[in-house]
Amino acid sequence: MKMSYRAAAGLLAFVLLASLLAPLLAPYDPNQINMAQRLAPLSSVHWLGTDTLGRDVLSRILYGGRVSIVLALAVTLATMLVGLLLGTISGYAGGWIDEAIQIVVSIFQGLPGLALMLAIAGTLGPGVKSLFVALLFTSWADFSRVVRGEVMKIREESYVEGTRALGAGHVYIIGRHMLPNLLGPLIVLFTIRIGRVILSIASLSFLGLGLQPPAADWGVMVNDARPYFRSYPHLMIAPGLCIAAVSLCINWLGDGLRDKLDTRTEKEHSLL
Amino acid sequence: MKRTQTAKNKKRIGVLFSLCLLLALMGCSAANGSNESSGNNGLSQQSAAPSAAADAASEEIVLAAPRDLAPGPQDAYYTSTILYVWEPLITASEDGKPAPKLAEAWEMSADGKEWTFMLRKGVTFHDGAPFNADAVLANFARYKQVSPKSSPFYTLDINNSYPSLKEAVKVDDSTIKLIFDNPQPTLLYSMINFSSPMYSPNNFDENGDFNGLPQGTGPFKLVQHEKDQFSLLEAYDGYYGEKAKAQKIRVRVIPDPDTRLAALKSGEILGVMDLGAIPPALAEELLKDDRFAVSTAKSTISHYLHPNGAKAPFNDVKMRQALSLMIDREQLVKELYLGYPTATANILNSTSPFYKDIPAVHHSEKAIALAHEVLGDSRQAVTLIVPTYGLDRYPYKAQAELLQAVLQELQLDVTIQILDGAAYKEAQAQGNFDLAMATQGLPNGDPYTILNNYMASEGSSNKSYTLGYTNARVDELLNQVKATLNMDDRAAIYNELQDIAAEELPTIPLFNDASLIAYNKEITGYGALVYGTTLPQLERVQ
Amino acid sequence: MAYFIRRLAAAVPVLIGITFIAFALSVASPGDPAVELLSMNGFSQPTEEQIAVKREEMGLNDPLLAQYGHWLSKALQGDLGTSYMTKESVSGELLRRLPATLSLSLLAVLFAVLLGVPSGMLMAIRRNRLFDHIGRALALILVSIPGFWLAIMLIALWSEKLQLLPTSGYGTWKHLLMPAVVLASGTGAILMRLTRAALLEELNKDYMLTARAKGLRESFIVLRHALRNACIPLLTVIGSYFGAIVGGSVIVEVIFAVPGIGRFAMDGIFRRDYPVIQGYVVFTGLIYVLFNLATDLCYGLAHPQIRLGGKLR
Amino acid sequence: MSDTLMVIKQLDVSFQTREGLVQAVDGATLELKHGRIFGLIGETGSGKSVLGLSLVRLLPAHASVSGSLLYKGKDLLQLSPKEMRQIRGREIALIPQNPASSLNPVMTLGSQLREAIRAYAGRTGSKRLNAQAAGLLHAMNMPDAEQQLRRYPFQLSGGMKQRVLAAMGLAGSPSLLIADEPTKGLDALIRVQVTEMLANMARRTGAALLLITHDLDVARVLCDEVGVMYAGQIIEQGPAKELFAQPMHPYTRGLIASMPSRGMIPIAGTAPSLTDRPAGCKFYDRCGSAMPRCEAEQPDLYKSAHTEITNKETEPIDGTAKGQQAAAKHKARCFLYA
Repeated sequence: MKMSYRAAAGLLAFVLLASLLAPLLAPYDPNQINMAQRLAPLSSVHWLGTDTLGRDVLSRILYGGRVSIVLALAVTLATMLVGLLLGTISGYAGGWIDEAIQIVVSIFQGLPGLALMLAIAGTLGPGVKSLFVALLFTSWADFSRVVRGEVMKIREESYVEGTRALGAGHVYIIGRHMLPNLLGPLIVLFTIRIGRVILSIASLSFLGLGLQPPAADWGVMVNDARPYFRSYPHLMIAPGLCIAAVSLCINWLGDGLRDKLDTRTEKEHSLL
Repeated sequence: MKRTQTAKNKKRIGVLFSLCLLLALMGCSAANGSNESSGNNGLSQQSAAPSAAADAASEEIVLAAPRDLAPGPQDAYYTSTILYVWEPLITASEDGKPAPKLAEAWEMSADGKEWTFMLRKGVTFHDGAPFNADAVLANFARYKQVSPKSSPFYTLDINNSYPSLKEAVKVDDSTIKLIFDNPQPTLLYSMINFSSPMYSPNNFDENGDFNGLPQGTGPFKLVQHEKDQFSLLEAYDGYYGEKAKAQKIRVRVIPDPDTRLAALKSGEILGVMDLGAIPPALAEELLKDDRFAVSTAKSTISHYLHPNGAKAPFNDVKMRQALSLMIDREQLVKELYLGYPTATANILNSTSPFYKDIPAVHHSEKAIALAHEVLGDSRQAVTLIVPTYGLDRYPYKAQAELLQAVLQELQLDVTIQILDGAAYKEAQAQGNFDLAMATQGLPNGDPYTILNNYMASEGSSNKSYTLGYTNARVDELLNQVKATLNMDDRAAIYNELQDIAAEELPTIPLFNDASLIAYNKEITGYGALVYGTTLPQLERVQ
Repeated sequence: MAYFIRRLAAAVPVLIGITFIAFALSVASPGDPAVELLSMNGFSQPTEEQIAVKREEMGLNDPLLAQYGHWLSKALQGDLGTSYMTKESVSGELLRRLPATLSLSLLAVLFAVLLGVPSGMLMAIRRNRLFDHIGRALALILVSIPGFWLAIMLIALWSEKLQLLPTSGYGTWKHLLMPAVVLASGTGAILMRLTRAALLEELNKDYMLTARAKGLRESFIVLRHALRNACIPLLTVIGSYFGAIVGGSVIVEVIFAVPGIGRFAMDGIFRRDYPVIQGYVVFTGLIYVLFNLATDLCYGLAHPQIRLGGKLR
Repeated sequence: MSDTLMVIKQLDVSFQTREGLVQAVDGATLELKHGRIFGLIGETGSGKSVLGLSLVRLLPAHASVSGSLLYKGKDLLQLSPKEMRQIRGREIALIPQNPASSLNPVMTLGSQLREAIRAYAGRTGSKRLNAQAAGLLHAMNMPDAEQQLRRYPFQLSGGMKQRVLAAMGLAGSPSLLIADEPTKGLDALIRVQVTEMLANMARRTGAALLLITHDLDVARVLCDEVGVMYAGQIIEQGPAKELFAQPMHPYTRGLIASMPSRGMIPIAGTAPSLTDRPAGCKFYDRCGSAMPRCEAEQPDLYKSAHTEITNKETEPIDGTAKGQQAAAKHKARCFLYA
């Protein structure tokens, strides 16, 4: 087991490093169009061939990784922070505050995501910013539900009640007892979410959310390769494998971290 | 114990199911690989395909379209004209000129205010009602009642197609007369197809909507319709002309282009139709399998690059000229559209009989010089907006990326913004863009509407797309053409307008689209037309 | 009972909130329904006057709250209005399309349960053995696969190659198989993990030791004791994912040409057809609320403590 | 020796954990006899529950067990899982600790009891099953036994649950009953009731009872023989009265001194970690009478010096040879008696 975690970490580190060093490693400018070299097969010149505009696929994958990973990290982190904040307040405060927040959560869970995202893209203009906000708006509710459940469970534990009896402040209790206990589940949630986010970024770029061409992340590359997958499967397979590999590694590490940090509540994590 | 037994079964099912999924996944990657290695595994499939398809479809031919070609009884037309269910008084010939359909002949009075139409005799509607002057008048009464009525195909608007119509009169059983307040020299053009549809007078309810399936005079009857699923056509035995060759044709709705391709390859459908029937990249893919063929014709759709002429840099005509010179239209058409469309520098679609051939000039050095003249040494950031609906039918994303790369040489740093249709229109209307990738369909052969919309200072497209184009001479010409009855004189004015447009570029024309369809070679007689297909000639290969 | 009445009452502000926000979002989105209506044929360009007249006619110039109030008062009388574009009754159209979406979603949930629960159980029983590792990897892969990709691959295999299933359409159970599998894949993977986790948690509980000490067969113990307890959290998830499946079926409906409410809603959203958007939101909102209630009910049935009126924990 | 039911020899149990190898039971040797109660006492974590579970082979999968468990002449460790399953419930029954969580919360008491009966009785009519189940509860002094069958665990008090669990354990008329801390979490009054009931049941049916407890009073009053566990080892073992009257091992002495009735004097220091156990006497660090050899050398079990005396003392009470035999067995793992 330990070996497999190490392998996963190694692979992930390799991908991250390769993406970070993209400017040094990429053999070509990722956006350099070469109409004479359209849809070239794998060769020693273009290791992973070229796409429909003759751009080098390997270079685009290297650069795409930066966008995919950084964006996915940022979006997931932000979603978690919001979910954590509202979930903690909701679970800790209870009473009418909890009920009010829960109604808002239900509303956001019940709203069709597409309408929400289009409205956001429209008001903020297309681009990474609106993508960020849109993903935040559509996914914080699930997170906060999980956090709330977790907090309510911890709140009932005897040691928390004991601290409260000793006259500790709310901030102290939350900071000292809740957050450290939430860390385990949160790390796990985080790792599970990232793979999904990479995929949603891809599907959203078609609504004018997120990355605008020619910038491409892996998900966008998979989408763009759709009409060509029968004759040029490598265009879809290469970025697809990258997504699968990264999300597999992250999830595997998440499983490992969970075993380390948190043994009680595996079931909530698999919810997300 | 019973319980444990069922439990075991349950487990077995679970294992089986996960195995199936795994197999599917592996099988797919295998399918992928084999396709790559052998381009035409068509031979092996050919033997299998007929056995699967033959029994069910021995008389029914199944086609597919990306959208429902029969929006239903609330629609102005119920079905698109390309299903050949209803027919108009006037249709268009292949060169875009008005041609007889249910009206066999016509006559314009000298002042252009009275038009007499001689109707085809011996025609009956699908419901058995005779087609005659009374039926035509009933249809005109409906036009009046429901105008303007929207439809995904056209807007039925009597005030637009028959401006200043005073009345429609029956002369005798097979002759009617339309009387106008003002001269209508181009009436025939505006009556083409969607402006003069004829249905049985018993086909309407009190609101002018259809009271059941449409009862037209066409070679096909619509016998069954499931919204967003299929339309079932049956040959009309009582058709006055050459009867449809296929007894039954089912037109299915398959919105996704990949699925349509798969359905073609599996033999489930034998052909595709309608706009965007098969995107060029998929047509190339399909043709690798020699069971299939494509057919093309000119299309009424033109592709443009709309500049925002209300602000710098494209308020400067030199900059627009630089754009036009810089873009290698031939390359664009050849590489991204597989050569089916035709590059053009003319604002007017080539299906118009008034179309003047203006060759596209590609001259990078000149373009760069012009841009430098306008921008000096500075670079300019510009925004190119792309509508999402363009991405489904056309390789618009690649086209945008290509333009972005090309325009770099004109000292333009292009930012691409993909916007959904409605947002795109709003950005255009508010001028929140510099360049917009756009398409425009030609409603009928007479170019007045399109030229007026784009080039008149107060033209609706000019305004709503923020083209910012004004030219006093153009306004004068457009006024003049309205009063010109002689077709040759009109043609001369249209020619001048086309020349002005090519010179001053209110918008930058890129190419005339091609109408592209694909079919299985098991059927024959199926070809693309400017608008629609040769559906009545379609039949199974014997 | 009082519990359910309270839950039902809590659903009212949620539904009103959902519809109001959906309405406000529609109005806030760039684009104008009047323009969309007048230019729906793709080539006419309406003039500013025409647009102004149409807007007035459609009541789009009224204040937002007035428009919403108008809609709400009609909706409360059961009238969801007519589509701007097709002029057809929104509720009629939604009801006509509902069977397609519901049958698809129900089949998808069934598949997800059939995939997720038994394999999750086996994974828990064979924890850290080969089956467990394969299962976990499979679940991860299923979660990471884009739905459209799975759809294309399934069509390529089952329709193009083997010609056993129709590529698309609606009508027979065969038509529903592939879209349901695509919809089920993600949820099934999640259920796999969840069942495994829930069952593992139960397997470690003290009552399992009691049962084992009785000398009962292990498989019997797992099914009769552990699974029954593990079902309780599973029910909640299956319920809430049903809502997600109904809402998330748009892409699948397009690829497989299923005439469901997702496609209708997407057209409505793209054309700014407010009555259609609102109608869709009411429908999905209702489904969401009803299914949450239904799972609460099941939860109560599975949990004697709630059924018999006791308090939880 | 005909009354010997089970002989446990050199039982070792260890767990592989992330922190290393945990030696939970180390060389435990003891004998269980028909109709007699053996008490296993010790602090939490001393390995007594693990020892109990290992007798029915219900330890988690990652435990490794060695030694021999001779039950009626068969070594349980050599049995197939299926054979072992047939032993459980009808030969050896376990009454688990934590009555609060040891009943399935979503099943009625009746169905849980019926299950236990069916496991040894095979198929019988549901009426007879119900009657038997009710009878079992009745024997445990449960009021309204019939009604109780339809109730769920959350509707019962802790003491009632414990009785249900005991009823389940006795359902198969086992020859050996292992009661793992049956009084844990119960209040004092019920504690006495429950344990007395168990002891009576054992005496009545002639079954052996292994009573695992940290409650020294219970052990002193009820048990015939007592073993004291510390850090996985049985460090002292002998007849209950003698062991409490004259504890040999310094740890036992400390343990007795820490009883509430003896002044509650706690033993200084903490028990060694099970992963990193000292090489010599496990109690060395905390022992007041430690000698140098205690640190490095592991003491064996040594017989008590006053065996003869105690023998005489116990004879009149017991009136049989059993007392003599048992007394001969009072021994401790300490060099003081070497």
